[in-house]
Amino acid sequence: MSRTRSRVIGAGSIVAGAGLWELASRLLFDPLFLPPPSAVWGRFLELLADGSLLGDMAASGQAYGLGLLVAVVVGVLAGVAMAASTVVRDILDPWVSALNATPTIALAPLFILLLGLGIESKVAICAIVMLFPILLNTYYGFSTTDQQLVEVARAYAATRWQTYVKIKLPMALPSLIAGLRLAAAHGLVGVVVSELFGARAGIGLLIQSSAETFDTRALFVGITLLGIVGVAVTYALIAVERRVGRWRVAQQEGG
Amino acid sequence: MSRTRSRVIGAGSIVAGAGLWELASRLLFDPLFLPPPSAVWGRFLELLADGSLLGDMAASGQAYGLGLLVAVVVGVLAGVAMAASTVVRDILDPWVSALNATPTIALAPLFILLLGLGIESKVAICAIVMLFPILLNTYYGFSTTDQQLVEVARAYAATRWQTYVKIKLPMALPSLIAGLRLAAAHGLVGVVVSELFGARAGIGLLIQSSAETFDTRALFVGITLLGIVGVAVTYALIAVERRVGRWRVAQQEGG
Amino acid sequence: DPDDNVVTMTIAAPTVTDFDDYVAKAKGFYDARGVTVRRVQTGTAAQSVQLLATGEAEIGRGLANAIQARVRTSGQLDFVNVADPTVRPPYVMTSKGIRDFAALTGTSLGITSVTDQGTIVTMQMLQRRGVDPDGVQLLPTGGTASRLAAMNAGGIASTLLLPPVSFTAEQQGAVRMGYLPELLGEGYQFSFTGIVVRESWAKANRDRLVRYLAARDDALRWLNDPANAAEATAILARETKISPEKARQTYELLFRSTVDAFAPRIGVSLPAGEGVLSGLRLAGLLHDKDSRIEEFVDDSYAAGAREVTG
Amino acid sequence: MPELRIDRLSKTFQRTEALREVSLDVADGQFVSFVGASGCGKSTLLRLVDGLIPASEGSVLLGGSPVTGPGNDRAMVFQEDRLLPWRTIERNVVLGLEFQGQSKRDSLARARELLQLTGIGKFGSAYPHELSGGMRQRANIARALAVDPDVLLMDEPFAALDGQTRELMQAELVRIWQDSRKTVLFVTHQVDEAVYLSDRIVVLTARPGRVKADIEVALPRPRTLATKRSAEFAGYVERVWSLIEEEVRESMEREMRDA
Amino acid sequence: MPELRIDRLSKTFQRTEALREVSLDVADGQFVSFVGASGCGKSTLLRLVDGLIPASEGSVLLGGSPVTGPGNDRAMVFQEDRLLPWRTIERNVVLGLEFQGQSKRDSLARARELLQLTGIGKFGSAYPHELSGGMRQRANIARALAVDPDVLLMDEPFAALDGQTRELMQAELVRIWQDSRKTVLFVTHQVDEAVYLSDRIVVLTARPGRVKADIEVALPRPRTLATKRSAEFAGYVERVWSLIEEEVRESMEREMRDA
Ligand SMILES: Nc1ncnc2c1ncn2[C@@H]1O[C@H](COP(=O)(O)OP(=O)(O)OP(=O)(O)O)[C@@H](O)[C@H]1O
Ligand SMILES: Nc1ncnc2c1ncn2[C@@H]1O[C@H](COP(=O)(O)OP(=O)(O)OP(=O)(O)O)[C@@H](O)[C@H]1O
Ligand SMILES: [Mg+2]
Ligand SMILES: [Mg+2]
Repeated sequence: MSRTRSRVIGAGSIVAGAGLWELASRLLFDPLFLPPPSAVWGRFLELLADGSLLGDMAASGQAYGLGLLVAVVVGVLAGVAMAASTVVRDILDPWVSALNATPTIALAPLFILLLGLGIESKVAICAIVMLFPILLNTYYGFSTTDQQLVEVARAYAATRWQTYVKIKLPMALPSLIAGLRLAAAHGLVGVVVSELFGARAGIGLLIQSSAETFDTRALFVGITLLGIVGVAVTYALIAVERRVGRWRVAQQEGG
Repeated sequence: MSRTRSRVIGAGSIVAGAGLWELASRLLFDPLFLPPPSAVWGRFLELLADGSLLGDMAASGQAYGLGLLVAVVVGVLAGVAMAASTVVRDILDPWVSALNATPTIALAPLFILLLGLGIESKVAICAIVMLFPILLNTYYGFSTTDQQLVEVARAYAATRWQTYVKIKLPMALPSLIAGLRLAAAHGLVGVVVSELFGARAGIGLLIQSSAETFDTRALFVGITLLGIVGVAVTYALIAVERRVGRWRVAQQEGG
Repeated sequence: DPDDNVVTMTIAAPTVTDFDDYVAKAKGFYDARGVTVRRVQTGTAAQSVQLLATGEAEIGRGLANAIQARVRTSGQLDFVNVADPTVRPPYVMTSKGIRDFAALTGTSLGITSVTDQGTIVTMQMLQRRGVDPDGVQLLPTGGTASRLAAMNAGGIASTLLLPPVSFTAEQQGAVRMGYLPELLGEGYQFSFTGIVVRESWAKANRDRLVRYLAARDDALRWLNDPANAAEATAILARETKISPEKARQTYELLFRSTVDAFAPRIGVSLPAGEGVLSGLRLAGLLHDKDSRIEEFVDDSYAAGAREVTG
Repeated sequence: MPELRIDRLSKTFQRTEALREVSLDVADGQFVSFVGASGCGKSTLLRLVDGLIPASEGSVLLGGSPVTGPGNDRAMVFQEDRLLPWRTIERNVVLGLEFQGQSKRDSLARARELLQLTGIGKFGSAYPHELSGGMRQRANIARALAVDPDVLLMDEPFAALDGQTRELMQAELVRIWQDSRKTVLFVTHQVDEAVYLSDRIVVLTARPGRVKADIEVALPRPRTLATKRSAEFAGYVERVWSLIEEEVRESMEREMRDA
Repeated sequence: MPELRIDRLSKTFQRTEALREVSLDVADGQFVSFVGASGCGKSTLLRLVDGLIPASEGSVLLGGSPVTGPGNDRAMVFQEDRLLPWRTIERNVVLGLEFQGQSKRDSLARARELLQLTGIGKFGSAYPHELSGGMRQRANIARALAVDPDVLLMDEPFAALDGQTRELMQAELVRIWQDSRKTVLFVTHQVDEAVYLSDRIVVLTARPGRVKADIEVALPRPRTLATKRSAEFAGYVERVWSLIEEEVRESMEREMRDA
């Protein structure tokens, strides 16, 4: 009952918030700076109709996806290597720790300088901001694997590869997905910021060029889209996290 | 012994990495795009000498500090309110959850339009990217306080204020500091990105204008400084976290 | 080798700034001089010189950015200015609701970006008109078309616009506060579309560059000939996709009023370079006091071109 | 010190009637134990007296004036020690005084005194997790004594301790009580504990709790460990046990009938 | 099936000498238990036989050929069940076959067979955490049987179970062993368990482990719960116990002397 009540209040809050915003921007504020939701919706339909929005979404999505791919491949390989070998770990650790604490997004201008305004620089920026959460969580995941289960694999004459794929990977998976969740959020920032600087298409470009022309309705279209994508990605990965980590929780409760 | 070995390898890795980088950029790469560490150091001294670096650091530091202040004040108040009242929680929750998953850095162009290129827009951007980690961790911290200890306070006739300050705050503190750590990292991204777009001074501007004028040595000075600040802030807050959370760990171990 | 005839040059969004290039293309001057021109569009001058640095283009523009890059890289990026087709930036100062410069204080003025050379010129203009640049909020609102949109939306009170967009602005109710060359004062020059190349490339490809500049010299001479007014107007209208009426207005402004945007012949203008240098210093973008404009310009190629064209 | 009067006290939670018309007069300095089946309302009674929850009917009067909320004339000793883990023992003991706004110096002096009294004088600057369960419970008592209450409310304070520590703590509690001469309301499940400690034992009925029996424990003081082995002692234990058993049996029968 | 020969096997870890010159011939299908003080090297011996760790001296020969690493002619049943928590019971049982690259269909069929044999046929698609400790240990045994090893190595497999489940599992193990006729090396701390299950009990000395005694258990099979109450059974238990006790006493004396 109380849960239903919370949901009702939550839904009411969103509706009321949107209503208040609509009113405020019609009556109090300059709609130039705070356009009402209805105007944002109208602009959304326009941008959808002229096809530019889909183009922007495709461009951003492509850079994001490729960046994620690079980050996953490099991050997982490096993370596994760090977990597997203390020498590799000792060598990489100072760099990884330092770079993880650095706002690597600041490398964006350098990448644009090196790689130009095309998709390459966007992919590079997305990849670098997503890399460290994935790398570190892979490393944590694989270095805290249950040695007893690894010994089971050895006892049953598993090859190294089988041990990794059938024993270590499933154990590390929840940590990997947690890393992915962090990375997904970082990556959104990465793709937007890289496009803000200069791009031929993309949600970041939409936001930036809308800002330049004071088309704040389009700017809010971009930001709202980002929010929706952010929420969707976050909750999807939380769901995966729960699913994949279910046996962990069950294990803690059950035995 | 093994720990000493790790440290030696780690230190060696940094020295070797820097050495390799120096060699590579002297022999293999165009030092224009990848300047050697020695050149970066030289440029650092120059920028230090002409005073511009200190100015940039001051500008960024000021925006960062003020943004942090705003985020802490708003975030802690809202977090406490959400923990204290289910109605407030139900009302704020959908907004906070959604905005937390949104890359709010994308609001940077809007803030620059609204507030100009001065410190106001930087502070606003820093504040908004730091707000949600602080708010959510405050909320978590205060909503998981041990009710038994809160009852102790009531039994000893504590005022509401005393209960908050002497009982709930100490219990919530480790969570708050964890939030602060996240926020600190977000804030660095915020201040740099906001300056990349346009500013009168700041490390972000240094990076951006260096990139535009191909002064990659200065660009690396900026990025390295950010890295150092990032590492320092992260480790400082980890240390505080350990110190503040010590009794928790002790409690788990001891009883 | 047919590649010996190819040059890649950067162009901006279609505005009047590339007028002589349009003419060279339309009238076949490039072909006549044996050069094939490829074009890459870039948003800002900063991006234009960036393409030169990475070798994606050979001929770029933007002396302000070139100077900064050359100074900051201690000459490693050996940018050099080889010609100044447009010596007096044909900007129109426009505003919505503001009529005199004193009233600009406290309002916002749109610029392309903080480090853009348009910004440098804007600051010089404000200073010469007795307005403290720090008292005006400079907002980065993008290129010419973006700036007009921003002004129409109400986000900025004034901005510099290039024709023909400036005429559109006036149609939409904006006030013309003056032409930049006039506002800056008699005799003031500023290398606005300064042609920039890598010195090393230029030395290695002297002949090709000279022929390229010769074609542009042909174009400038043709453009400055009042007899070609009608045809030039038509070319402009076609290339920038504007109405014949606006093209006519633009031509009037550039060649019949006092603006004198285009140089009569191809060549390096030292005063235009000085304008850039002093602007950079005013904007705090160039710290060393010793640099002289001669370090950044080389008239020998344009001189060669003038010899060819006679 | 004032007399404590519990007057037709009833408490009903949403659906549960926990206590029904409990009346009781407790003389100043008396040690009263409450025993009864689990869930019969013993903790509820103590919480009502402490003012942590409001009564549904009836009232609690201390020195003639009604209790409306927690106050420093009463102090609760909880079953779990509930010490603040981030504070030293000393600073835990001063908690009540701190809430009253007393001066730091005086409070600390008083805390040290009480730590002496409760036998953990050396551990003032230790943290709770560094102490054994018995020591923590001493600190818990010291904290309650620190506010110098008229009535000490103790809700199964030794339940979490092992047998030996428990015996020790019982003896200590008697000593402390005799030193400080507080009125004590004590809840326990151990009947021998109740007999050993109390002047008087109140047996409550199964839920809703009412007073089933009110037994004067006429064992002479000081009581020693030998007292526990006396026939008289065994008699009291026997008697209280049979009352509780009777009650449990009856209530089970009642439930069978209702179901 | 081949005979198992343990030949002057010694194992020294960095500083610890765990086993010294243990020699033993185990006939095909024999059930041998190892008992001895904690830390005497029982687990080490099993791990050496399984090939999980290399010997320092001596060798293990199975059917004449030396053991150099883990192989599917031997299978270990660990004390903790060590099932993969993210796999169903069925998919846990096929693990060894999967590592061998056997076809999925055949493996599953075999797994179901073994789950029947071990008495948890209904729980193939359950997850480990949904099963009781005894059921998990059955799955653990099924997993070992699945690879059809010649030798089953069991390291205190029932230590984590409660008394009753343990008795049940002992009876089950005997049944399964009689069905499958594997050679079994069994480590336990419970002497009665060893006597009840084994053909032969090897008592090890305190560290470094050597063979102290090698006792044939001549109790007739099938053994029932009644066997456990026979005087003969008690005699074996007594005898093994006194050997262990003697060893513990001696080793303590030795240590006292050394210290
Ligand atoms: N806050 C509450 N809300 C609802 N019901 C409550 C509350 N507190 C106690 N109760 C109910 O009141 C009854 C009496 O509870 P109380 O804790 O006083 O019993 P008790 O005698 O202390 O039991 P025990 O010996 O187990 O500690 C129980 O049925 C309990 O569930
Ligand atoms: N990997 C290892 N590294 C170092 N020492 C080890 C290792 N494994 C076992 N030991 C040591 O070897 C000795 C024998 O160990 P083992 O585990 O075989 O004893 P156990 O008889 O199985 O004891 P328990 O009955 O307690 O299981 C012990 O002293 C142990 O500490
Ligand atoms: Mg109770
Ligand atoms: Mg063992």
